[in-house]
Amino acid sequence: MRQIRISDDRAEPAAFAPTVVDADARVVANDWVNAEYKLLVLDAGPGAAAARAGQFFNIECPATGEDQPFFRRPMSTYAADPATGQVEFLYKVTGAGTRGLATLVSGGSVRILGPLGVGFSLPRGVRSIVVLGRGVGLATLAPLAELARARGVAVTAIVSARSPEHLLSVARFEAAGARVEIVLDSDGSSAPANVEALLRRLHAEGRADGFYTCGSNRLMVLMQRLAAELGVFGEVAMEQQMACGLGMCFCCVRNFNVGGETVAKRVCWDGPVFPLAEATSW
Amino acid sequence: MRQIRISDDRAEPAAFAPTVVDADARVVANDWVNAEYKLLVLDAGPGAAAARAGQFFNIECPATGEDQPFFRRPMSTYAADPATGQVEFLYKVTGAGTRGLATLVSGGSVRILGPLGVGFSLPRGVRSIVVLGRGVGLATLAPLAELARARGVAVTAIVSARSPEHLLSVARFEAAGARVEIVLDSDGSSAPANVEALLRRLHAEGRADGFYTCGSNRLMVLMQRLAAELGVFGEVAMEQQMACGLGMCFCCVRNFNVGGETVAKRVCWDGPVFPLAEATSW
Amino acid sequence: MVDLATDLGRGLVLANPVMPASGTFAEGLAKVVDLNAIGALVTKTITAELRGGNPVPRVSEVGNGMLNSIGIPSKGIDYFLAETLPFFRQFSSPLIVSVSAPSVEAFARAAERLNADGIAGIEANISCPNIEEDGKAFAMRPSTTEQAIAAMRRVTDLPLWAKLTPNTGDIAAVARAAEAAGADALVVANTILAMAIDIETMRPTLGNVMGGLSGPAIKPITLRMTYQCARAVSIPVIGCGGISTASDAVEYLLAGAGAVQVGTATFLRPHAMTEVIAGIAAYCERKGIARMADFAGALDTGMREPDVMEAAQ
Amino acid sequence: MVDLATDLGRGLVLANPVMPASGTFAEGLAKVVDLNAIGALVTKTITAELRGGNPVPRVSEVGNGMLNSIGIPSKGIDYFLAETLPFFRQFSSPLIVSVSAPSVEAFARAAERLNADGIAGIEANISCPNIEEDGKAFAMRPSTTEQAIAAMRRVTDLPLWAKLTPNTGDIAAVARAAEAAGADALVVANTILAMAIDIETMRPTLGNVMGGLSGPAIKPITLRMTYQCARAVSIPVIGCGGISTASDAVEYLLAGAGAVQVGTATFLRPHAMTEVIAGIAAYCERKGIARMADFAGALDTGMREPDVMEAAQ
Ligand SMILES: Cc1cc2nc3c(=O)[nH]c(=O)nc-3n(C[C@H](O)[C@H](O)[C@H](O)COP(=O)(O)OP(=O)(O)OC[C@H]3O[C@@H](n4cnc5c(N)ncnc54)[C@H](O)[C@@H]3O)c2cc1C
Ligand SMILES: Cc1cc2nc3c(=O)[nH]c(=O)nc-3n(C[C@H](O)[C@H](O)[C@H](O)COP(=O)(O)OP(=O)(O)OC[C@H]3O[C@@H](n4cnc5c(N)ncnc54)[C@H](O)[C@@H]3O)c2cc1C
Ligand SMILES: Cc1cc2nc3c(=O)[nH]c(=O)nc-3n(C[C@H](O)[C@H](O)[C@H](O)COP(=O)(O)O)c2cc1C
Ligand SMILES: Cc1cc2nc3c(=O)[nH]c(=O)nc-3n(C[C@H](O)[C@H](O)[C@H](O)COP(=O)(O)O)c2cc1C
Ligand code: FES
Ligand code: FES
Repeated sequence: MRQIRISDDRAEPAAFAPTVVDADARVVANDWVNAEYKLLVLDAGPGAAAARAGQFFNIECPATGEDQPFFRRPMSTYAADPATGQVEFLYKVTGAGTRGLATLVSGGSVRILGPLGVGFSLPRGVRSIVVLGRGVGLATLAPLAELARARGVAVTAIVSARSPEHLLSVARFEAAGARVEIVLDSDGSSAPANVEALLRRLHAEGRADGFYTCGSNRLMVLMQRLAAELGVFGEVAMEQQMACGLGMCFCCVRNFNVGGETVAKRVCWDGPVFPLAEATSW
Repeated sequence: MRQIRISDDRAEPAAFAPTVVDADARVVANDWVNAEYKLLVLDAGPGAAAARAGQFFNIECPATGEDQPFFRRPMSTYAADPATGQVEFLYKVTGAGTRGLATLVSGGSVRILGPLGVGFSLPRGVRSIVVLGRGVGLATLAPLAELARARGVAVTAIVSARSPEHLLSVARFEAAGARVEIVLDSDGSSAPANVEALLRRLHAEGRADGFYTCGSNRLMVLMQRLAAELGVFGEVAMEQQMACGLGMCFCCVRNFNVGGETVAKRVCWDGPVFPLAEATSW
Repeated sequence: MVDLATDLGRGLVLANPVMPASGTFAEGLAKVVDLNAIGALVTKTITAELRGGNPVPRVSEVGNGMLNSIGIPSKGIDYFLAETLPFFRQFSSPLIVSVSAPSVEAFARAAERLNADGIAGIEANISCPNIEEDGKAFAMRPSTTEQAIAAMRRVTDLPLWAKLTPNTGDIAAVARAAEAAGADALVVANTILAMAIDIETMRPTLGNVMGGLSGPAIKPITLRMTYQCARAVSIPVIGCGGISTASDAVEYLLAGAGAVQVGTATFLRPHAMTEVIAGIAAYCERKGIARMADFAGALDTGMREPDVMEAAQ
Repeated sequence: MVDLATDLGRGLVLANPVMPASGTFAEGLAKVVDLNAIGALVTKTITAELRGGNPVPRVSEVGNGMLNSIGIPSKGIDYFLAETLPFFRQFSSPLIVSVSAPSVEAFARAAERLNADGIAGIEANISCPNIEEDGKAFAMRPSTTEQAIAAMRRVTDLPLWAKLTPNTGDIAAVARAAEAAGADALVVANTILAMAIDIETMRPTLGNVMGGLSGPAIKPITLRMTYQCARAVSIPVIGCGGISTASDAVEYLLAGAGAVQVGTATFLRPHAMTEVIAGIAAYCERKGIARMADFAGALDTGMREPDVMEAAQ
């Protein structure tokens, strides 16, 4: 019979040091930023605040009389400051989970798990990037602008929205030193042809050797085509319904095109940031 | 084939008039009366406030973060005033349901169903009664004192408690014109022998031609024995776990001794008030 | 105006598809709810003979549901015909009598006695033990289901429903057996055998140790069974299990049910049935569903045949 | 100090009775929780061959539980031995490999290949379809259970556990068959086949239409099955289904389980297993339970034999 090890046998139990934090965070603020979005600021401690751009947290959303969200909800790190230990999330109040989140009040607490997943990369040769996003996707891209600034990389942020009232994160990008280009549905400037022209111009001006996007399939497809054509490095942050956020349940798979082959990858574990070239339309 | 009636066939649909109210009641107050008991005052409307002494309501207890009471909880009518439409409940905060009830705040609302069940009777020949209760049982007996007063029947209330701090409803009985006798565990006066002596004395003085009890098996057994020996009319209000409160689920049965035969009866439907002679020890 | 009338076979057309589940309804509800507004009335299961019930505690709360081990206390068919039936004849809604028996023979004898005025149909509660088959419930196996239903079919022209148990490995096979034996409709399903333990007292929470789980907790399971049965047979299926809201009921109608039964929810909210009726009507208005038959085929399973095998690891 | 060590047969003694349920645990948890503190580690089910999984959405929320139709995506045994096994060998907790196969023969071949260093036991996920028997899951019937387990038993000396499905009418009979075939322990149980429908889109919430229900909603059902199996066999039963807290775990231990598996709860609270371990220890202290064996016979069923027949009306 084989030798069977039991837990007590181990010689010297090295102290366990988690690299992902599972803890109650204190709510510093949870205020509306416009009619649909709220900004949640948490006192989460240095481990959580070490989150890098593109990483996310899996958040336990409070149950209310009406809503009993069973799963946690993944939320991109909108900001994380290791100095203060604060982590921020920008979220759109949509369904059971986010309605629950919206009930948090400052001084209260919320259970978070993170940082999770693989964030954005800024390869050495990339000197100026374009981030292109819409809605909640901007929450994911905003920290990338700051990361780029810290590395001396120039940023153009193309911020897309339905109309001026729906604009998000413009001040945030500006504060990070990004040049902001606003495109709107209301004046037609967000039309694919227009965004394509804008991207081509930026590339021609030498202001686009990295493409980053999140939040819109249409914009992802556009950027993917241009990146391939122009030979630009690119990444996309993907979403998929999640349960564990830790690569355990295999519910969050998407198909990716890896060298011509279709490969299913877990968005929470292999991503949420993927090479732009590998993404398939959703 | 038989003729089958469907709902649309009926000739003249008489307007439906419920005799049991299923409604949201407004919370007027929900305050602690001592360290363990709270008094819930509801604005419940005239239908509910028509509740008679010994009847009860089935109350939806709010879910909280910790407690998810699934069933409603039956609560005796502690007071009901058709003039104001107010109904009151006196409850001991014990488990999931009553902890939930305890979170109600004035101005809020709570779903109630009632009045339910068969209340106390005061047969014509009964001119002076003794009510004997302890703890939550006193909530059930208090309205009987007022009913008796309204009918010109004299009342002696024997109020039993662990110690003076645990006394409940004394003022209420006094206000209803009852003579109050206090018996306590702390000074030994609540001992069965002592209570028996007291009951015998009251009977000898002609102040006990009706015995009523609720809330203690020991006191019920004592009163039952004396009632049989002395030929005194008696009733007892029983408790049993309930789900529907309407005689539908058959979960609340107890065995009764009906003329020497053991008969299972539903406490919510056949009671909660039963002839004292029929009760069996619980 | 949405037409909620539903045809449950053998001439029985209900004004709307909502009725109580057996054992969760009795005379008392008439004090609270207008019973004429309910699609049909279904009695607590009765037996030919007098029966007591189980020891208390007979119910307990579990997360999002309840356990019960009421058993089938019954005052017998004579009492039912003399006392209970006249009460329900006051109401215009058709009365369905749930009946149970310990043998095939006894099921037939009981059904025969229910050929009485004011009884619109029979629901055979075959989730009860068959004393001739080692106490296994009839509805656990296709063969015993077929025997019980066929024996009743021979003696009654009334609409005859078979109420199936979820405590079986292949409910579609049982459903087909009931159909083959002449059932006019199926009720899917009864409670799921379950238990809970009070860790402080170290005792089961029910006096009978085990009991039936009902309420919202079982809905995904009984909904799945309703879907499987509706695909397996061509007689109407009446969905039952965890229905508390109109949304729950609509899930069942989309899964293929021709009507639904509301059980446990009535204990918590006595108006659950009338609220469900109103809510189904509102849903139909909103979705442009003009009549109950429009629910058939409305479910979009995405072209895929479900892969049942893979489904439950 | 409470001694939580539990003997699961064939020399496998765990330091404590808590482990993950297959498919709810993977390498990622090592970033959050000290895996050396867990009684045993159980892998996601692997198959000999490469397999994809089911279409998305693969999970959905239901009241007090979840549905999943992940399927069994697997990179195959070769990949497992080369990549996954070395990762888990870092930890002192015994590693149990969950394995599945489409035929009796294939089960045996797979078990043979798992005679590898660092593998402390095999959990046979026999809730999967048997292609030789019309796609019915092995664990739905005693006969096919017996065949699969016996074939594996012939080729391995490792502790061999049979993981049963709740989607069967008589789980005690299946349990006895697994014991007779040589299983060292039983895991009771897998997920319950279920479904949910989004009434707005009129589509099932899962891409695969049906899926397995897990989480608190199923606890009363799988606890009952654990109780039935523990009474039916004399090998250890490992309880599984809806365990989120130490109190849930203690219910299973009182029902006769020798150990428990925590599944869905780990998705919601990654520290669920370590919290359950601490909570069981605290309960034992409080109740004067000195060792795991003291749980045997602690359940007080009140002298009564449970009346299963009456139970689930
Ligand atoms: C990596 C990642 C990062 C995210 N970051 C943000 C963010 O910064 N801000 C934000 O507002 N939202 C973000 N989302 C989406 C977020 O997780 C919620 O799913 C979404 O806010 C709606 O949840 P709900 O509970 O309100 O809706 P519900 O309708 O209750 O959701 C039902 C189920 O569908 C899932 N779901 C619904 N929408 C999405 C979606 N777009 N992506 C994935 N699953 C979904 C939910 O998680 C839940 O399981 C992110 C998702 C992922 C995967
Ligand atoms: C007719 C009737 C009248 C009642 N009147 C009052 C009253 O005026 N004031 C008051 O405080 N309590 C009263 N009770 C008891 C009350 O219904 C609650 O059961 C009790 O307060 C404890 O409930 P809980 O939810 O806090 O406890 P939990 O521990 O959560 O109760 C668990 C389950 O056990 C049942 N249960 C627990 N204790 C009792 C009990 N003594 N009788 C019946 N079921 C019980 C609960 O209803 C529930 O189903 C009455 C009971 C009955 C049957
Ligand atoms: C207290 C109680 C008693 C029941 N009695 C019966 C019965 O006598 N006959 C029967 O066929 N089903 C009986 N049932 C089962 C219900 O009819 C129904 O099938 C089950 O509860 C599932 O529906 P629900 O979740 O809506 O309650 C009973 C259920 C409960 C909760
Ligand atoms: C997402 C998910 C994936 C699962 N995958 C498997 C699996 O691969 N093999 C297996 O035997 N059981 C699998 N199961 C079933 C669990 O191991 C467990 O039996 C079930 O979830 C009940 O336990 P719980 O309520 O604690 O989750 C899976 C369950 C879930 C939720
Ligand atoms: S969310 Fe569980 S594997 Fe990605
Ligand atoms: S509580 Fe349902 S019958 Fe009494």
